[in-house]
Amino acid sequence: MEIKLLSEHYDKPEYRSLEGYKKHDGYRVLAKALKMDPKAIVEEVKASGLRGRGGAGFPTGVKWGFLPDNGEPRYLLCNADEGEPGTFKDRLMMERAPHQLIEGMIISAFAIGSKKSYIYIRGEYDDSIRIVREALKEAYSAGFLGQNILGSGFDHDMDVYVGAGAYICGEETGMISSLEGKKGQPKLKPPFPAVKGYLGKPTIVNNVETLAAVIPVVDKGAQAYRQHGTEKSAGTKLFSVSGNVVKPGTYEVALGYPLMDLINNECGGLKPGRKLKAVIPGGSSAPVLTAEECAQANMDYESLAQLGSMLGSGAVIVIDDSNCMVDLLGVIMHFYHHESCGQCTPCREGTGWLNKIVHSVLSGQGRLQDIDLIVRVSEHMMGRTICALSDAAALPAISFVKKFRDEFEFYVREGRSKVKGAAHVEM
Amino acid sequence: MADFQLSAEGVEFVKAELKRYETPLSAVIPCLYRVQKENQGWVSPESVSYLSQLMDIPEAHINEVLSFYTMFNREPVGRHHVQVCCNISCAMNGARELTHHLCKSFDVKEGEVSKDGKLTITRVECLGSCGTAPMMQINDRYYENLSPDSAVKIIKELE
Amino acid sequence: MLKCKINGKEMEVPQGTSIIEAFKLSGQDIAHYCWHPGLSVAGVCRLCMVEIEGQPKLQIACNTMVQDGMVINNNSETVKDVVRWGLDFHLINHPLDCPICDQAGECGLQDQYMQFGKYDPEMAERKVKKRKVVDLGPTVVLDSERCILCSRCVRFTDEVSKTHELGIFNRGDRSEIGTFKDRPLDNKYSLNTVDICPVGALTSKDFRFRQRVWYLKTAESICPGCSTGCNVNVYYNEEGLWRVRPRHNPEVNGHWMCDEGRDTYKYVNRKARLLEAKMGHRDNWTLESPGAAAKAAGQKLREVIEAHGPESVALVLTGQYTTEELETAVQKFKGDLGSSLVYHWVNNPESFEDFDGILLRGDKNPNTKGLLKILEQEGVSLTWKDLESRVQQGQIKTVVVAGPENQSVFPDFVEKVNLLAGVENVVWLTACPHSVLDSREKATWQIPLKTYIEKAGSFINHQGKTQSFEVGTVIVSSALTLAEAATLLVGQELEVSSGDRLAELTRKKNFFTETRGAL
Amino acid sequence: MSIVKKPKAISNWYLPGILSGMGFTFKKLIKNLFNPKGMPTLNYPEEHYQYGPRFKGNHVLTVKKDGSLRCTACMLCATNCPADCIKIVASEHEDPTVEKYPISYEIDMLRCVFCGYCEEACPVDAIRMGPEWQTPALNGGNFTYDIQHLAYRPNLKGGIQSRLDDEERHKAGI
Repeated sequence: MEIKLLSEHYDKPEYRSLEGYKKHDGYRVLAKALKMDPKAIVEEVKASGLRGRGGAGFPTGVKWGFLPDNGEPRYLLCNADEGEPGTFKDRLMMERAPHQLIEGMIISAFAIGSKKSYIYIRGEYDDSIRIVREALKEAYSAGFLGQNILGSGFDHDMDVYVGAGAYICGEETGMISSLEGKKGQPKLKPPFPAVKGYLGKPTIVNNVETLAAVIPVVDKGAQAYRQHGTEKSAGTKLFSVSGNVVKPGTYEVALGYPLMDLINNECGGLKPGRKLKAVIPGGSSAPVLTAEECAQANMDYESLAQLGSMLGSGAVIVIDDSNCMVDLLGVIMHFYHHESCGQCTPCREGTGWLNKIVHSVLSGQGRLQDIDLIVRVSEHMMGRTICALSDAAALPAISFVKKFRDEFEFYVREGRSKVKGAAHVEM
Repeated sequence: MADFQLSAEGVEFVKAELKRYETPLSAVIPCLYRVQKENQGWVSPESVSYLSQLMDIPEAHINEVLSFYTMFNREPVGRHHVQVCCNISCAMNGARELTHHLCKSFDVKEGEVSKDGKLTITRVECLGSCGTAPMMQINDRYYENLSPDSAVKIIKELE
Repeated sequence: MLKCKINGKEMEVPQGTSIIEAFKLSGQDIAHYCWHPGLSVAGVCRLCMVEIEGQPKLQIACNTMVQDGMVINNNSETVKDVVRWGLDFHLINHPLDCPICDQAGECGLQDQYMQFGKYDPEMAERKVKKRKVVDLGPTVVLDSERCILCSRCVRFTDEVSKTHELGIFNRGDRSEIGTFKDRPLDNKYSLNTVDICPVGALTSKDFRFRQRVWYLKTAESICPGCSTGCNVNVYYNEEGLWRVRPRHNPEVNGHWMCDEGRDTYKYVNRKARLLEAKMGHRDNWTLESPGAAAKAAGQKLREVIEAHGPESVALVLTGQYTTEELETAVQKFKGDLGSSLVYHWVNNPESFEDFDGILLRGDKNPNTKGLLKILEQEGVSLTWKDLESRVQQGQIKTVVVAGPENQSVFPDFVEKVNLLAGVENVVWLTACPHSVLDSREKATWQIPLKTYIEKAGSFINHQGKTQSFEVGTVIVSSALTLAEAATLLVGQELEVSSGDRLAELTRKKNFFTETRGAL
Repeated sequence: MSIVKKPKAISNWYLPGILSGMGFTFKKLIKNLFNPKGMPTLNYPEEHYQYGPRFKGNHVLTVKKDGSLRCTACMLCATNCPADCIKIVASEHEDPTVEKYPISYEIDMLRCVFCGYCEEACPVDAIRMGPEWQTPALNGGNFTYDIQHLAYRPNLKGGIQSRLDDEERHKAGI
């Protein structure tokens, strides 16, 4: 069952404008928050157990707590560079409720004491950019941004920065590099961005959904927020469901919601006559789950981790039995090869290598040892690089090969897919 | 090709962007967008030299940024740049077949400009519209829930 | 000081030392490409992985600082496996054309693969094709396929030369370094990028394909190009010198040297040298061995002194000789000939104080400070004007000139020779011939001297730092040092040296056999 | 090093040895007179012995399909040569895929010891030792073989093709 903490009014077109947003209690929480002690907000967020909704699931309050107390200017960056294949929730949020994001950001900025924030939106989202920019203008003219917001003495400026098409800019340090006008290559950690980020200043990077979720946390308090979800995965989350379901789309459910319920109830199940084959539960970088595993899966961080996968950005890709897994791995590997920034050698060369191996299998040139080689190369790419893109490429590769080995072996032996009618289309 | 120059407003825009962010380097991406807009959809090497002089940023740096991001075209494109998402959700819903169909229907090779200069069809990675697959982006606009016929129809209706 | 344990070896390192530096200090091997002590940390080759006790993940040594009590190792099987695969990732798109590659023999990939490699390549796919033989500028050629994208060269142009010509374009395994089309790699330090390139991606146009590095021996020396006095390694074989590369000295030149200094080997080779002494004048030269010519010139000197007194003989010195040579020359001249007319030839006084902020200085003599010191010590304070007026008045009958080795940095060379046109006898001691000398109308002795690589001694650089060097190799064996020439000129005999030491020095071990794999 | 045997009394008596030797010689003489085909010797120079294909005789520089020299001037042969008889001068090739080639390749045949190390060292099958072994020349003849002789001497009939072809290697993406 959907629980709409964030997406309650998303279906109302007027929610997009400042007036419509205010009509539905918009900016009420901001006024409340500005009267609070910033530290209390941070504590509240910590207590709420809100975790980053962008992919890594790091506790937001803890991240905020890493900021050093050295009087340096701080920056808040909103990560709206939604590039994970299968994810489209941030676009929806920005297009339907830009003011919700802005409000969440002002509260967060107030909590961490930042005077300047950027919303980094991926360049392809032309509509979102336009709508958010429009909303920013409205917010400025209404006094929610700028000097002395709502008479609280808190100053804050917000700007939109438009990306230009690089998946890696969704990684927080990659985004910071990109915002600094460089190639979006992730930076070495340590130092972490909370200590030295944008231009060497302390910087907090949060996902759109995380920042929006700060509103209900501050509004109703941590305990109320914790009522939803599980012990360790509190609150609700927007899941983008795509693939072979009858009603793909974005659904907000409490964390811990069973995966099969999400597919069968909210999304209307699979197309008639089709059987579930696999689900990628957290965007293309999450390891795939087989149909049996899906039955046990709950959509929260722990349950999926137990099954060897991850919640990621909450992008559920449902795969039915008409798809060839070798072909899909080819698509995924092509993506990571295309998006590797080229900085670290294992990732730069490894993604290319994996892509070549999978495509040589797909073109009928594969050898049986290539199947093991995929696993071995992937294993040696994991945890060896600056950012997690290398892992993101390796994890699906390993899981696809291990869980659907028969399909790979069939492809190598016969030079064609085991699934009838699922011909590989040359990329 | 003649030397590239931005329009007067374009130069103003660049100057404003240079002051807008904490570091002038941040202006590189917005300025490249501007150049692309004023240069028929692509960024030529001449315009990089021009921009480098205008912004006082080394050419190599601008070229690094230019070549890193996929939304900047380093080759001329048609008036309508059709980008079909071929990532996983779209691929499962027939985006690759759609691309082939489009290329065949308009007699243009992938990534190349059609003879009349109207079209360039390319495959791209996830555009964040997986729930409405297959989809394509023509210049800035998204077209979703396509079928081969509707896609052809949409492109045919374009100027 | 911080205590740490590296591969079981206890050691102390200063605060702020990275693990890789600690490894270097302890003298243990660690694979790496992108880290260079003179540049910022990039952390992209992912080879310098180490295991730190108490940390679950392997860390890269270049970006991790040593903390007190750290226990570090890189010889466990896990680390070795990671390094093996890391090297394999480097090699999968690297062309296996070592026979053609000019870096072979001093290549980081070859050396480290031999030491740490997997020896079991599994890559069966096509390699990525990139541009080959790309002209990056007047000095450097790029082969993109060989590049392992360690970004050292890019960091060099960004951080050291600050010229920003290089960049890494594209992304993923399509990345390649390059210059933008109308901004070639053209700066005064461009060849340092070739030195720091761990593979054969960047090669020097000047050295490319001319020698195989394993044929070359190396000798330590001091660059005679300017008063900075960069520490260098000179690479030579029996044919002569082939290249000059910087040697690390934190006090003088750090890791770098300029392109101008690298060219100084050219006038040392036989082709550019004066091989035999020339006596006579225009269109009438007799060739003679240097020693005999010096003796003959000495005879003439003494005749002139007998006839016109010691003040008819003058000595002109340049700051291109070692302090020891200059001292002997001045002492012999003053003491044995009795003339106090010693002059300092300053080549380009107006730009003497120039400095480009990195290494290059306007004073193009390696030992101006040394010469000044000797002149002061011997109480000589004559100006060039004094020489000019004496020459014009005809008081000076004979001039002995210790001419410049590196004539190209003496823009007033011809002017100075012409100034002495009226002098009856000129004894010109020089390493290289010059057409102006050959066209002198009056009696001239051109006596070949040895160059900096062929003699031992010391230079005093602009900081006042005395830097000694030994004989590297001998190219024109019959040529004299300035000290020997001065001894012969005043009519004394040379001490005969056994020559053993020389032979020993020239038989020095090959550089590569000692420092293979050291990046 | 030679073994010295102490002379015994019987070995001082040499006549039986001579006789048995003469006997052997005459036996062979008679046999060869009546059966000349059984003779193991050849009438050199009218007759030539055919050596096996693996005989290491005179050097050959192989060529590529287009007839240009296969050698990349890596100098491994020269490095490996114990007699120090190979002299190579390398130069930049105008074709970037070839990149490096020898503008001069000389073998001093009078110094060569035919050890075959050059062939073994060659990474690209550019130098082979062929079956030719006669290298006579008149007084003052040239025994320093250059590229023209090593690769294109008339009896090679246009050159021997190398097994390794760069172009194919490039096409295969190795």
